Amino acid sequence: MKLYAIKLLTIVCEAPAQKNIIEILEKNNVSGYTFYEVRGNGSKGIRGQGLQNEKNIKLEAILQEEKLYRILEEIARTIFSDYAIVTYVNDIGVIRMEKFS
Amino acid sequence: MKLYAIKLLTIVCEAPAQKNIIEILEKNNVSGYTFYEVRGNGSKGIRGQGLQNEKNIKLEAILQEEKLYRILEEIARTIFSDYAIVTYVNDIGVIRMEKFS
Amino acid sequence: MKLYAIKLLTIVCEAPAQKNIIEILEKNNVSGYTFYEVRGNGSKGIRGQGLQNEKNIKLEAILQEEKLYRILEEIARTIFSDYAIVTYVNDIGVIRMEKFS
Amino acid sequence: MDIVAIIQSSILTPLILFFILGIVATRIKSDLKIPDAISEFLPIYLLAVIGLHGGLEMRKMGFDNMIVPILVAVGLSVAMTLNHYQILRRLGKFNIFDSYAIAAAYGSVGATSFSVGLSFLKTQNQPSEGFMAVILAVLEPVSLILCVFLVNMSITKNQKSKHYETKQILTDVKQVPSDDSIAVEIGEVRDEASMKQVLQNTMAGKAIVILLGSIIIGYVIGEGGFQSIKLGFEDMFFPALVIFLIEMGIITGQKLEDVKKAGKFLIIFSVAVPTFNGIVGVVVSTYIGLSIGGSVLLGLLFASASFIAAPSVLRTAIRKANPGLYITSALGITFPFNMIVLLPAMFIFSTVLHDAGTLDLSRYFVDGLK
Amino acid sequence: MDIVAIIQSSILTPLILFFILGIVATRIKSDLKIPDAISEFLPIYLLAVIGLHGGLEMRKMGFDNMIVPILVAVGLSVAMTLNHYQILRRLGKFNIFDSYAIAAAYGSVGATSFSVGLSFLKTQNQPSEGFMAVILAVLEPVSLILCVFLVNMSITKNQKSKHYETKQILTDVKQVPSDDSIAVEIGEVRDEASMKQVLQNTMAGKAIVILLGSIIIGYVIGEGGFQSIKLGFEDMFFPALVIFLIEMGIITGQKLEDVKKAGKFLIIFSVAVPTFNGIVGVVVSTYIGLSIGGSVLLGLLFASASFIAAPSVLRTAIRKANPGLYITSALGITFPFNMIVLLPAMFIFSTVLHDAGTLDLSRYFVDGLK
Amino acid sequence: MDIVAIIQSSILTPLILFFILGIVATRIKSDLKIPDAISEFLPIYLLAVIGLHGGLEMRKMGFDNMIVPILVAVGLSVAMTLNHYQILRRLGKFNIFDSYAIAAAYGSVGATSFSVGLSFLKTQNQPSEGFMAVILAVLEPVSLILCVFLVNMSITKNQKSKHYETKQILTDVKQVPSDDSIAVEIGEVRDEASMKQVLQNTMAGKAIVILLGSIIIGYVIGEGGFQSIKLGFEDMFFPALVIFLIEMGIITGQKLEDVKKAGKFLIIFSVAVPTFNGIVGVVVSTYIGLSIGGSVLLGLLFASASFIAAPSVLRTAIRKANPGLYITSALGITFPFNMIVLLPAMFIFSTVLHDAGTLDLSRYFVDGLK
Ligand SMILES: Nc1ncnc2c1ncn2[C@@H]1O[C@H](COP(=O)(O)O)[C@@H](O)[C@H]1O
Ligand SMILES: Nc1ncnc2c1ncn2[C@@H]1O[C@H](COP(=O)(O)O)[C@@H](O)[C@H]1O
Ligand SMILES: Nc1ncnc2c1ncn2[C@@H]1O[C@H](COP(=O)(O)O)[C@@H](O)[C@H]1O
Ligand code: NA
Ligand code: NA
Ligand code: NA
Repeated sequence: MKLYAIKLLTIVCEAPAQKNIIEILEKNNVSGYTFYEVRGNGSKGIRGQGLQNEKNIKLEAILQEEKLYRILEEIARTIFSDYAIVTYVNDIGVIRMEKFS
Repeated sequence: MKLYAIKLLTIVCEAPAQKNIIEILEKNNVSGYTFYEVRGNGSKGIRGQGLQNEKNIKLEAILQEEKLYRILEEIARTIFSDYAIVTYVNDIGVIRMEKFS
Repeated sequence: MKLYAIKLLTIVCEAPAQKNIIEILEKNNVSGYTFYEVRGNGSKGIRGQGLQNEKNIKLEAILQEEKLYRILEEIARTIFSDYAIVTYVNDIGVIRMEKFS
Repeated sequence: MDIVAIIQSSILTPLILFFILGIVATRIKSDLKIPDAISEFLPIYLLAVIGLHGGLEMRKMGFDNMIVPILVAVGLSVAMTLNHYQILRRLGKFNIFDSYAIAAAYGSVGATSFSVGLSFLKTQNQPSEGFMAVILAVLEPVSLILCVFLVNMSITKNQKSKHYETKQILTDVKQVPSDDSIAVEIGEVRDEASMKQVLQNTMAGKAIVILLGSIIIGYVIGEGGFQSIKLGFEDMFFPALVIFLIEMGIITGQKLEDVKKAGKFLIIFSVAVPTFNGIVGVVVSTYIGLSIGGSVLLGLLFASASFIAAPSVLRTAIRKANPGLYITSALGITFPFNMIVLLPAMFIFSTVLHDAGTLDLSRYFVDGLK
Repeated sequence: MDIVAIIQSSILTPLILFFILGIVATRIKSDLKIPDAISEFLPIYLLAVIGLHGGLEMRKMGFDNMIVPILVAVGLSVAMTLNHYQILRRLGKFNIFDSYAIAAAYGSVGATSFSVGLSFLKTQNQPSEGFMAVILAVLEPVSLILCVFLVNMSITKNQKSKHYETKQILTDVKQVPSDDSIAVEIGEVRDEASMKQVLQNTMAGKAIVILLGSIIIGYVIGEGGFQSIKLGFEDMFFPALVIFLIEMGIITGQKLEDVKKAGKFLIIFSVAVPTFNGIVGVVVSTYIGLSIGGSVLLGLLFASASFIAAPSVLRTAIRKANPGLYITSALGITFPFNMIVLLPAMFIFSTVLHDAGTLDLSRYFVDGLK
Repeated sequence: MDIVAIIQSSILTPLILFFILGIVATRIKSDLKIPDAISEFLPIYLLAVIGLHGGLEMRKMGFDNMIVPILVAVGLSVAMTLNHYQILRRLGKFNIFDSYAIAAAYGSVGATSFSVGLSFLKTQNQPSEGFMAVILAVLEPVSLILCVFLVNMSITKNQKSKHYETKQILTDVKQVPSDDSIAVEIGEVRDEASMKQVLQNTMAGKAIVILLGSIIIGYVIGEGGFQSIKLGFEDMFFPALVIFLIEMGIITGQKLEDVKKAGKFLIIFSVAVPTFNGIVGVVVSTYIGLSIGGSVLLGLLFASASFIAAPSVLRTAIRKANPGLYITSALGITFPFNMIVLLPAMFIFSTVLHDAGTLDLSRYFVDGLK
């Protein structure tokens, strides 16, 4: 059982930005993603208490390094200035590399 | 405060497979695990919108490298072919190594 | 697009300890954190089935290494003995380093 | 009896219309959604109401005359399930896993359909036998257990007798994911969840537990004890069902996209088999002496396919079957068809069978000529 | 008519008091909270009830006389929205994004306010026109779409004509986050979500879908079909509204902290503009022949600002606007002001306008002198 | 009065039977579950109903005669709490943390028990004093605050006077987790959450806020204002309680496994102490002039142990105590015992005390001889 090195991109952002981010992922042919509702605190204050719109979403996508930078760049350029958002990248190992190409 | 190197195994799978995976973890004497409901998209399509059965579960277990490969192998052999599932491994650091033996 | 190395601290603990941990994070001027409800199993048994108090919370904070050890030490000293809790640390890369200072 | 009025009163109801609203909402990409907590709670609530009323009725009526209907229902259910399998396997050319899974879903019964049936009968002022709730509880597991048993038998037989034939069974599986780098060796296919496991999961499934429990509680407390909770557990039934049908409509709307993928054969199956089963059910029920309403309900049970309880057992019990097939057809085709077409049709049919005189055909035609 | 009684009966109601309890709970840092699933479900439920009753009324009354009120309402709504923008941009010195977003939120209407208005009228035994539900549905999107259109126009114009001027628009934006290391080039600002997208999101928004859907269903089923769900979709309306207002109180309590940040101008705006719009609404409604109750409701619609439906569209449609401004002022100031002060005031005003004789002013003053 | 009928009408109720169904479901490993959002909402709803009715009653009756009962209740509650502590520490040999925590849980009161008590009295057609809701609100925090205060006192005293003795207190703790590699230095044990913190958490706890708030609102709106929400806030009380008891049954079922771990002493404590407290409560209540129903309710409050509100404060306020002990005994043993055995027993006892003539003992024995 061999593990192949690949990247995990994580994005925590306000719920209304989710659609845009998924669009960017799909435009770049990411093979899949996982997401769930979270709460948080950051430069834009406490988020996730009451109204639907003030919820946070956490999105995770396993992807090849090539796609990573393209996607990061696009997210930074089109989303960072207008929404509460944090992104980070992790080195992970997977079994089925071909699932994420 | 020293951090000890250990592995974090993450599994995202369809809800009905959760039971099988926990069985495998427990059979291999994993000391604990954490899980929560997520939504997602992958080779088996969008998951987590409506029916209970179509939800995704994300499971995380901190464990020693020895156990990791045994568990991965068993999950791959018994679960991969029948369920929507993704697994990946992370290098992490913990304080209390003895908690995860 | 350059990624800067930084740490991700993750804490899984019983819900009543959440307040104490956020206090510790804020005392150490962490720039933000993300949290969500999870279920789990560990040395203190299965958690998250029924009563509010028996839920688990997962907290994640991106922070500089300097702060990390101070915070870990304080959590270990004041929380470990009384609550169900697991903490671990991850190496991650971020774009906007200045967000987490 | 006025057929136009029946059809109108069965389709132009809050239930059906809100169901359609849910479908429309999904199709126009609305974000309308009933929160999960509510839509997970509602089936529990609906089953509790059904059970309590079943129990109350049985206390009044006794259960002397429920033995025959139950035995007949179980017998018919087994026969129909085996029939489904043959149709799917022989005519539909589905693999054994899909064949058994779809057969089981259509052999099992739907509590949501039953609820809509009760509501329909109430609008028509038609009573029904209280023990129908018991039949609902009994019929749910029968075909599930039968099919899981047969799948396991078939695998074991193949594994034992000829090793290469089992291989064929597997390659036979249409939907084996092709993206797995690890070959699944036939010898290692876990024996499709042990029968004990399946029995446990099925019998302790929440639907059966709450339904049987409520029947017993209804029986024990009687009308007197029921008074204090009547408002919540009787008068709120239809409003709650409306909410549930909005959500079912939304999910149906999502499934409609997959209907094409189900293939022409399954689409025909999803309409023809319920119709056949429903007619058989009404005829047999009438024959064994059930009331007009009871016959409609039993017909509806046979016609219905389970899209909540059964799939949640099947996904693990026959894990090599493609859930897309049985859920899509049961919820996306059969359920709306049953509610909108078959239910009023069976009611007319049942009325005719019980007493042809009540059906005012002349008036219908005279009206039609105007 | 007894003014003291009106004020009392409008403030000392379960609705207002539980709303205040929610505010108090937050202020004393209580952990009181209505679970998300419940508070997401309640607006859907409330809109379904409003819609059904609107539909039922329209079936009784016909919709002959609803055309004029709707056209007038739309016209007034557009005029008011443009007026809001001028006030905010000229007097308030807000940037164009915030100006249009706040203008849209106050131009749009609040279903929660409408619900409280219905409840108030019921307490006062005042009927209102059934088509008010239609006006609610029609008014919701009008000013949203208008403002988003104008924002896009303004950006495009600036981008085309003079390149450096658009730059000024951007630096004009007060709330551009300063912590971004990546410069946002003006040329790359995405054109604020395409109009098509916005139209789709607005018209298929859950509020409008459930409201219009329920109006149609109410119209189709009529009183007969409504009977079976009346308990849930009529009698439970006020209890459900109470629960929803607890949650709204809790959120309002959280927003109160941000009110200071909104600035003095916006605070005054949040009280003065609704008052003005409300008065205009009542006068015009009376003029075009609406009843006392109908005039109050339409006045309330004009006075209300949307804090659920509109913000969820605005956040992406005018993404450079600071949501803190329009949500805080709409929910934290305008909503409580409307409920507690403006609603009873408009009712008194509407009564006076319709028939001055009913207002027993003498009794009021005599009582006051005692 | 017919004892058999009382016992029957107290046990064979929907409430108790659905509670038992919940237990059974868990024991047979069913996946039956009330979604979290619903089971978090229900206690808020139940407390709102209790509060509103308390307020309505107080408006009718005035609160002249509530001072004595409240003072007596508080006094008794303090005495009982101290008594619990002595029993647990001396006889039970529990460490001080566990002793105080269990003492507090049993000194506090259970809103769920109170709800079941109200329902029981309604079945028996027995009224009770409206201010019992106030006593419920007052008694909840008393013993919590007392015990937390005493724990803190005890730690401070020990820390100051003799340094090595405090060490003993710590080693004295039975449940200190042994898997910690980092030694917990006694000097660093945080002073068990500052008293101010605890007072804040307790008094602003959602249970007290909603209960006191609803009492005030009920008092202010009166029967007139209550009419519009009566259906939701009165008639739906028992149905809602039934749903809540299903979930409580499910959790109780989970806790039953831990009962053995609680130890024989705690099991006996969980039955004997409520019985004693309940009897004392009924006697004293009768003595100070409460009605039959009021005496039963106050007895039940003393007998009950809090398993929702108190534990959520205790977990942080006395964090070295093992929550497994107080939750398991309060919910797993005392609650079912109180509902099934003690409540009807106290009712019979209260009836006898108030007027021995009403208890038709002869009939009971004559019936028994048949
Ligand atoms: N330092 C951090 N660590 C973890 N999550 C963060 C951090 N900063 C922000 N977040 C998350 O990202 C969301 C948006 O952050 P911000 O844009 O800083 O308001 C917050 O609501 C948090 O959920
Ligand atoms: N590339 C990916 N990155 C993150 N999560 C994924 C990815 N692919 C699949 N998943 C998750 O794993 C689940 C099952 O994947 P699949 O088996 O590909 O349908 C999906 O529903 C997602 O939640
Ligand atoms: N080995 C593990 N891997 C992942 N999560 C764990 C592990 N052990 C414990 N946890 C989580 O941490 C919580 C507290 O753990 P414990 O203090 O061991 O009871 C558990 O309820 C789990 O959610
Ligand atoms: Na069937
Ligand atoms: Na408005
Ligand atoms: Na007590």
